Amino acid sequence: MFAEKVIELLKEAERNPVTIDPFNDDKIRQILEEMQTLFRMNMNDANATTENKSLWTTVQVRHSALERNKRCLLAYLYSRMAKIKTLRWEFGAILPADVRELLSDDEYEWFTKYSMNLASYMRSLGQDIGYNGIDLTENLKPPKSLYIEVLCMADYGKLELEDGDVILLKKNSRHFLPTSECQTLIRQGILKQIS
Amino acid sequence: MDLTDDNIALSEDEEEEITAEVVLKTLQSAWQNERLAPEILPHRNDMVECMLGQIQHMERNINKLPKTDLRATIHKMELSRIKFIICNYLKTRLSKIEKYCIPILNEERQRVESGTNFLTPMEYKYAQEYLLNMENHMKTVVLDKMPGNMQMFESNKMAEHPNMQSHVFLKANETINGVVLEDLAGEDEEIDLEEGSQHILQYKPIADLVKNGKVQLI
Amino acid sequence: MDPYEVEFIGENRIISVIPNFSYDKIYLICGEFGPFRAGLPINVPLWLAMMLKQKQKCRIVPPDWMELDTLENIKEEEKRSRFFTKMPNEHYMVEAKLILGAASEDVPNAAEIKTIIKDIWDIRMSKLRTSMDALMKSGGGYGRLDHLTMMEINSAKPLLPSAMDYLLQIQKKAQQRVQQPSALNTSTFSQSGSSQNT
Amino acid sequence: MENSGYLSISDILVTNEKIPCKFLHDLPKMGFLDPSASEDDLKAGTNVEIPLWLAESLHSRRPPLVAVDLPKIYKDSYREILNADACTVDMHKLSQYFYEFGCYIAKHDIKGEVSNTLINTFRQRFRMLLSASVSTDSVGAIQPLSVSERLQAAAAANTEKALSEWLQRGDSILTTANMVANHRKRKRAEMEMH
Repeated sequence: MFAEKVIELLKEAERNPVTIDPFNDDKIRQILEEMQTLFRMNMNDANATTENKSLWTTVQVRHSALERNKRCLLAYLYSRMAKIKTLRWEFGAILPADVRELLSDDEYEWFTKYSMNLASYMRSLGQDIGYNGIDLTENLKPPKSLYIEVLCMADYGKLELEDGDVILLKKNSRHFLPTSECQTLIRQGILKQIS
Repeated sequence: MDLTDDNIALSEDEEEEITAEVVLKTLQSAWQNERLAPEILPHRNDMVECMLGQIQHMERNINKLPKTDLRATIHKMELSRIKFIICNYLKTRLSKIEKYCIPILNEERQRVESGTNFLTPMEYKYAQEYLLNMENHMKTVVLDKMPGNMQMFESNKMAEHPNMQSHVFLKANETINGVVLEDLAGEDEEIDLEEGSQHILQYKPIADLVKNGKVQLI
Repeated sequence: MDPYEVEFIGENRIISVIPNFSYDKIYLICGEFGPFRAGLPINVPLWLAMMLKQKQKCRIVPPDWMELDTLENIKEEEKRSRFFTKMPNEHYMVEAKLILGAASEDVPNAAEIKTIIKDIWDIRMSKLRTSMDALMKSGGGYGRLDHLTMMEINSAKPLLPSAMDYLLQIQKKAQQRVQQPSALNTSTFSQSGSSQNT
Repeated sequence: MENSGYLSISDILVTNEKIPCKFLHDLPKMGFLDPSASEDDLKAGTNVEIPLWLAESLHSRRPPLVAVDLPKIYKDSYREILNADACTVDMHKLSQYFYEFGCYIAKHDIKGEVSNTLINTFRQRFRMLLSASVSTDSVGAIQPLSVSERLQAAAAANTEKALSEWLQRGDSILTTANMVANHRKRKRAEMEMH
């Protein structure tokens, strides 16, 4: 049957909606090859339609299969793009190595471009009135208190606060910090809020 | 001590001055509507910038107060509430712009010409760049490797449209008579929205009422 | 929306507190409040009241409606009526949760009040589910929901609107052919086993 | 179904469902579409189940290349069961994409009976979604749902969970981002396996 490989690819993408799987280079190549084969067969048969009219319908059927493969491949890429966007919002502009390697080189390039476009938009916010931009990846939840107690989950190193104080974030150390200054570290899993 | 600029002129040609309080209320309702409407709404950059100005002004003044001063903490808390609204509002818009970038850009081109643009210039630029990156990515990874007659990036097909017929909850800010609800059987129904009444109905017939502030999405 | 976002919106409501400090007026962006006089009640936004309470700078004055007799009446009325009755305010549950959570010592009979508000909430939530089912059965295209508070409406999302959207889509897509008897050659369709149902 | 756009994976999976068709013309070199046949060409008159996307495309040709039959779950006997009490039906067994697939099928059913069945079925089964949202225990007690029903019930259950957490708890705490947390979890699991 036509376009079956590409369905396996999509089912694979649907299985893990909250994580991203390695880019399936191999299968993409196979599907593109299937398309080339269908196309070649169509070229041959299209030339022969003068002798055999009913070949024309065969050509049309293959053409539908080509269209189907195209749609499926684009849907696969698109669903990954949505996940890669989430990576940008959640991990930030720099991806951890183990996450980075799940992306193909082209996808990483897309990630970088997406990230740059986003950064330049955010930098532009409020520029007319002297702001250096606004980071939209912060202030994600309605604020409840200005300071929160956090537990450090990893050896992070020094963190300089807005008021100039420098604190050392060591694994298992506890701190009482301004909410606005530790949201990103919490999102990235380096700090954990203690309720 | 008064930390606010009490009266703000929104734009120079506008005689009328409105208070920061009104700006905040307007922004809050714009945020709420943006969150709950399926389509992108006309931007309220005037309100955003005005609030950002207020925040900046206020932050400078807070810094003059002792750190532990109760008033400083109160002001900081209010500012972080407002920052939350602004960030969430702008972020909501960005995610709609990304999702519906093709139809938004198509419609926006016409709106820019008539000066009734929904996006800010920076949002417009963002959308164009976003679509361009998407197109290039799809071309590089698969389209260019397909047989010749399959290589087109067909933006008409790719376009995802907001569902204008999705159902929303609303409260009428004033009485509106004769809202027409489309019925599939062809028997359209007319209803009146009395001031303060609440309804769930299709977005499409009330889209304009959201934009002109006659109803609030809830 | 997240319940905390609805709470955030509800926190703009004005309530009364009795501060234990004195201060001049404070000029916030959302309005001016004060002057604060120790021992004298004053109106502030709920979020500010909560903040002052947390810092032990005030006592909360329970809203008028947060009182046993009033709530008993509301509860009885809610039970009796087929419709949703009007609540004391649009964010009664947010007020109740925040005030009773952080300042139960400021509210006489706090424990009983908590129970009765929860009862009212539960009655209304079960009524809401019944009305949602009725709405879908009766047509599922439009509904009027006066007196439901924002938190209650939020609890019907996304299920109710998405089910209504879904139903509309089925109607539109599935009835496409029915409405416009087709230009297509329908005779190519086998209608084997067509039913007696109409 | 809300998203049946070009790039929608769920619509692609729906249109991959098989539908019985009868070929009306000879199709040279397409014999492989019929797994029971061994010839190169597909003969007019062959009955075979093919994916919906292909059937739609063959049917839209002028003249149509296939005649489409209703899949049995949309025929009389099943419709009667559904119209009697849709809540007793196991959608998992019947069809994962009962409504979405049905919408495509119904387009071809001139009498509109499929369409009425879809609408009635969804209306009746809405109360199952309602009860599935209230408590997770009851999800097991009701008849299995279709994919889209399951998604709606899951979304409703999330709302319910967030609400009851809100009612019981004090302040909302800030947490690790979803994808970050899941990738960490996966990494841990992978490390344990090696």
